[in-house]
Amino acid sequence: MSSYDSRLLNFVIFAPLVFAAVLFILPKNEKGQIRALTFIAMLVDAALAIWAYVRFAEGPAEFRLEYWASWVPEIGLSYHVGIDGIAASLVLLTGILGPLVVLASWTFVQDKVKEFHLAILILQTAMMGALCSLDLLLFYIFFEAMLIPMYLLIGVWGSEERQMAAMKFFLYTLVGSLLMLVALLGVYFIATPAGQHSFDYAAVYNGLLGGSREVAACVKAGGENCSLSPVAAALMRYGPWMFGAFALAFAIKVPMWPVHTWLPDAHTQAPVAGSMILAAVMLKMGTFGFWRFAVPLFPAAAQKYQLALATLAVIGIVYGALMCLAQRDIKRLIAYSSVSHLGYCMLGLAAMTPEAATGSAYQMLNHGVSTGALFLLFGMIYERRHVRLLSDYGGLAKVMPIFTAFFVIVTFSSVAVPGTNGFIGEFLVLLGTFNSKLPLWVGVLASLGVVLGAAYMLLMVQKVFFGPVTRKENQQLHDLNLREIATTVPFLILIVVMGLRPQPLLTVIEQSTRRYVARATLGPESSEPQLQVKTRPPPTPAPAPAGAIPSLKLGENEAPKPSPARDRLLRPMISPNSPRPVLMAAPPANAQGAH
Amino acid sequence: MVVDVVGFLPHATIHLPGPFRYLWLQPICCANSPPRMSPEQILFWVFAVATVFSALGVVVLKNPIASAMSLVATFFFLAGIYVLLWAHTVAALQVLVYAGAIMVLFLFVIMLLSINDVGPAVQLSFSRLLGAVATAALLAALVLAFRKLPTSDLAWANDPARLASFGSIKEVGAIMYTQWLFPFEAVSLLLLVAIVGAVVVAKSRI
Amino acid sequence: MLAAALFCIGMLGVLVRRNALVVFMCIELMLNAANLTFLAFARDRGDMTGHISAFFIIAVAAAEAAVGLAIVIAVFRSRGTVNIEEIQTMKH
Amino acid sequence: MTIPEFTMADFWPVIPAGILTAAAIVLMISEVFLGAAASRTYQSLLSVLACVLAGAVALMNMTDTPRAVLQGYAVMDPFSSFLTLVVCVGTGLAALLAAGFLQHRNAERGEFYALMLFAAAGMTLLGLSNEFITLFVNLEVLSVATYALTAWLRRGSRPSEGAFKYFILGAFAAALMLYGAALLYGATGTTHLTDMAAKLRAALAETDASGGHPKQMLIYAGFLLVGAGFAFKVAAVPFHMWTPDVYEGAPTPVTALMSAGVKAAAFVALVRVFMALGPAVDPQLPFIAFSVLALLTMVVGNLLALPQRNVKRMLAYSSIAHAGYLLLGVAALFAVGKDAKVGVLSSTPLVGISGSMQSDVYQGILFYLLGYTVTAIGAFGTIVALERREDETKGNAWDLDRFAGLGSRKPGWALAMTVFMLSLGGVPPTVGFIGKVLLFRAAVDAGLLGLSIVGMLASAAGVYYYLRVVVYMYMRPAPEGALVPERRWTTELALVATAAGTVLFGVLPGPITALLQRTDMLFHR
Repeated sequence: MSSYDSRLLNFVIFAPLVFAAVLFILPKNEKGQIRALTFIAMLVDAALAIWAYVRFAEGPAEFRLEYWASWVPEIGLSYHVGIDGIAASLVLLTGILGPLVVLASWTFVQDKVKEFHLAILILQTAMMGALCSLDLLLFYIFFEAMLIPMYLLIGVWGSEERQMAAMKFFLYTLVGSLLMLVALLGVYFIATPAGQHSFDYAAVYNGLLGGSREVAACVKAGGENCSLSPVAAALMRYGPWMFGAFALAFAIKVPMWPVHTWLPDAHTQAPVAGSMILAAVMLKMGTFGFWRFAVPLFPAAAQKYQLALATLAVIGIVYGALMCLAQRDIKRLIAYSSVSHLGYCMLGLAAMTPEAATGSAYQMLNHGVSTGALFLLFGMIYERRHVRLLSDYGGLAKVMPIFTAFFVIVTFSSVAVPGTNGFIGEFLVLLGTFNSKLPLWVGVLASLGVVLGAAYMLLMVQKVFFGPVTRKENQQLHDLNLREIATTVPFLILIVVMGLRPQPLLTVIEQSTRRYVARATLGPESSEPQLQVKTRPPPTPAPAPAGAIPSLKLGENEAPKPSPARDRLLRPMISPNSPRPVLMAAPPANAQGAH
Repeated sequence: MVVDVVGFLPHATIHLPGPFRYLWLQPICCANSPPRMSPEQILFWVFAVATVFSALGVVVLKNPIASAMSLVATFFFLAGIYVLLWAHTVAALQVLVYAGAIMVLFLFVIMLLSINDVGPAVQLSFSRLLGAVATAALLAALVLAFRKLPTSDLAWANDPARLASFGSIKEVGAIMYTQWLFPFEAVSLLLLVAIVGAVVVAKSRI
Repeated sequence: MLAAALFCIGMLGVLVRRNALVVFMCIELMLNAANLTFLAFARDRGDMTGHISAFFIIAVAAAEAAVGLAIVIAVFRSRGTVNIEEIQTMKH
Repeated sequence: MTIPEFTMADFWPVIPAGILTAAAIVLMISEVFLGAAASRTYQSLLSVLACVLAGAVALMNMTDTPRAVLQGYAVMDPFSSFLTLVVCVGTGLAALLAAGFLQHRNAERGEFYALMLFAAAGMTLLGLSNEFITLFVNLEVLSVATYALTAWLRRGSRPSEGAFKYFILGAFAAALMLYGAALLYGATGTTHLTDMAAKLRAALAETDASGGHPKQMLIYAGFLLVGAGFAFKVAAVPFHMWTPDVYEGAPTPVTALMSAGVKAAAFVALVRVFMALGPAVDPQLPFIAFSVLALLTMVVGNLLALPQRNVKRMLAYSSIAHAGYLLLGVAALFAVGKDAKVGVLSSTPLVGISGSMQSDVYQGILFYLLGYTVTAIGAFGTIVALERREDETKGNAWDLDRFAGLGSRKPGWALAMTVFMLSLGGVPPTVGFIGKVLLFRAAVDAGLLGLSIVGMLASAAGVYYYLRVVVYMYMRPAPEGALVPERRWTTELALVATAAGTVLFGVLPGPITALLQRTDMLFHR
């Protein structure tokens, strides 16, 4: 791996922040310049994200493009980033979405332009950081840091009820994540030996793995009195609670039924850009959190609650769909459709079979693309009319043909018509669910959700676009302009390409899927995904990208000591026969699964 | 426990300052005769009862001036008890500083402000009742705690040299200026701060 | 035990009296109770520490009295009363 | 008579206090030569300089070996040296804030800064006192100075009211503590903390003829009273009633100093006293006491802050809540590895208590104190920047409406205030977050799971009222006729410094944690 590669993710994460710093200096009134600069920043970030994705696809190890730097060695917090298949895909999605978000709000936001774009750029950094973090606390920091700009996006640039919605969003997420913080600290103490406590993902995972096995074996034996190692005993006792805390935090973010109630408000009140980011990327943090943290760290507990998770997911699917049928507000409808769609993602995760997990991951991307596009498109007419009710529209097909065409294509993707990306994701999830050990009714109900989904989306399309033009105001609407078309087309391309040629993406995802399933089930392969902690100090303390890498600067009065924390980490973690700090965790994944 | 320490000990003595320094009272209690009150015991009880009553007077008297006078009385009686406790230096200080300086300050302020208190002296509310109850509970606990204490035999007092120097100005001074240097300096800082603070706060305008 | 009684009388006074000056006097009572305790135990053990402590406490009481009375004067100047009930104007 | 011998090593720990006192005296003397109209900005700067010097000495002291100095009346350990550093930071910033505040009211005098520095000196000395009487005297030094500072603006009715309440309750608390100390002295015959610990154990074990433990009750009563005195000083629920009134009544820079410095010093003294004496008694008792206090303080502090519209009062309640988090840390010090069920007030270590637990707690407490100091002074600084003298009598000087539309009127201030609010709420990337992680990490390590969860939930409630300020600043239009606040460079400098510190220590806590990691923190014998 070249030294460029090892720093690539830093650029991906912090490029928006650097641009934000530049933006900070720009005068307030140069709105054009501000928009252009933000757009360029997002383009650069998108390019970097694509580059990272391409570089990722070449490597064999599980976590690639890793970068490690000591941050607060006293508490075992390090700056450690790296991506696996799913993270790479989500980074790609986030990167591509960035410039589109800026374009989408080009004219929508006229007030406090500078602050708006600052918030978006900071948000981008936080999201990229959360996706790339390989350190639990680092992830938590980025996870929380996402809240502030999003809170401001909703609260300052949203619609009428924005303050309430913003507060609700913030508090819901915060409560969950604070509980997660307690659990995270618990994990940290359980998993890593005293004196060498570390928040590093790999260290924590490796520390817990043995305990998880013992617990699973103990549960299988049905024995109350199995002799357990201290780690296993702690896991036996607190594992379910900790899993619960992690699961709650992520379930709120997903959002799963019944903690979804913040989402419709947040989506309804948020500006277009806010809705797009929220739907496309931020909700994925929840599923991603399950994928990366909640399930692999506590497989025993996850298995215990597998059915409960799946049930909640299915309830979410059906409930979301039913709520959609009852909505009169279009944005609310799209928001509830998110609840439904993310139910599939959660179902896929809970099923713990390779197909379902792959489908779940794919569905995360799909949902990002299709719901993002839906919010974008709706934002366009909202900008023209500033009303959100279904009854305010009707017969738009006659007035805005291009818009209608786009909208319908996106709707197809959303209802999973074969040939679009949505189909592949949902199909895989359902297939995997039927193959899993979950009871049959779960799959059946989930299939029902597909039918309902088609029903509400098509009903909405019918009401909004077809039939006579019912409102006078709607007759004068002009169709999309060039900027709007340019914003939408990438989405359409993604929908079609992901629908017709999913294999490249699936290949990347599947590398992670297999490991996820092995970890979740502690199956025969579960010994394989032993992670190696990257502890090699950064090759040279080369100048970091401006303000980017929080490396530990030793104070002047610091005694010259050979960084004990680093040594501490090094000793136990690197196995003597590993010449390289990052071991490949598995041979290159060969495509397996449904395709 | 004050009562036991002073009153019921077989060879308790009063250790008086100045010319009476070596006036030793005879042991007053014998093992085979019923206990009698020794003079210092009587004195103690007189002072103790007077202290408690005058202290109660501070709390219940309505007129602030009466309260203040009652407080002065308390301080005097306390000084008497201090003497009985062989702490004549502190007793002298008590009279000088408390009764002489602090109380004059109090009276001065009361006169200066010519406070005439109207209305009831004590106005009970829920929180105050709670406070009173807490106080009573604390009193009960403290009484219980003191009751449990063993009576001291004052064995150290058999050493006349120690007894002679105990509580004397010389001894107090010697200890204070050698061992207690740091707190002493801290007190000097405190007094400086208090002077500055009092002047600053009491000025009519900045 | 006398000290305890004295202390509690003082505490009671602080908690129930309305006149600021009297409350202040009650605090002085509490300090004296501490003094008495120190001295009693000092005699008990033949240990001069209690005497020194009492000495310091008297000094502290004097300092406190100076500033405290200054504050009472300030309160009286701005309000015309030293009644605690009437000084409670800030809402909770 | 033995004349004590001191070496320079004895004096290092008190040098910061000496510097502060000397500067205070210089300020008072120089004031004599000034006319009424003379510019007095130099006084603020001189105070800051003194704080910087004292802080630098404290920083040097941190590397020294922990030891008892000055015949055992004081100790020199990184714990107290770090407190000195925190106090110096806090006092320096508060002095900067004071300049603008006092000029605006035409009340700037050298005595104000002198008293501030005296208070700071008292705080540093309190941190290193290792003997009850010394501790008491130093506590009074800082208290008396603070009483006087609180009453500084005697023209208004609020300051004198605040000062009066503060004085009465402060003196009451001191008397409680003192009486407790007297009882403990009665049980052990010494007032030195280090000696007392050993003798306490012996005294507790003493039996009388009937087999009871005669001194047990005396000792527990002493502990109770000392604890209650400290609880008043740190404003723990249910001893918190004075806090909001006093905080509201005091001049805002003084409030800042109180919420940061006084509280920090009291906490350090609390930890020192109870860490020295606690082990002598059953650790279960202090653990339960502090757990209950922490629980009540966290929950009640946050709940009472929720309905406040007065930002200054809200910050007062929030300071109570933060005291609760710190008490959680103190409770963690006494956590015992009992195999209890996971409950709110129990301690169940996850894997077994690690040896480094106590030093983790010390680090957590100290870092939290530093973080809170910087943040709280910044938050009060914003209030200083916004408030106007004319409103004080009307009682709405600190209403939330004052913050409405600040985001567009004064974007810089609004940004700074946002940073402070987020830091108080414990949201990354601010120093409040790191502090919270460190503190709760220690608590979780000690097995205080239930309390940690309650604390986290309480702090989530806290975020609600912190965010409300942000809501007003960014999402409400400025009221009609809102006056543009005056700008004063000293105030703004303090705001910039605190905001930068809040973010910087939040992103790069490394130097401070490294500093804290360095030593075994507390002087033990």
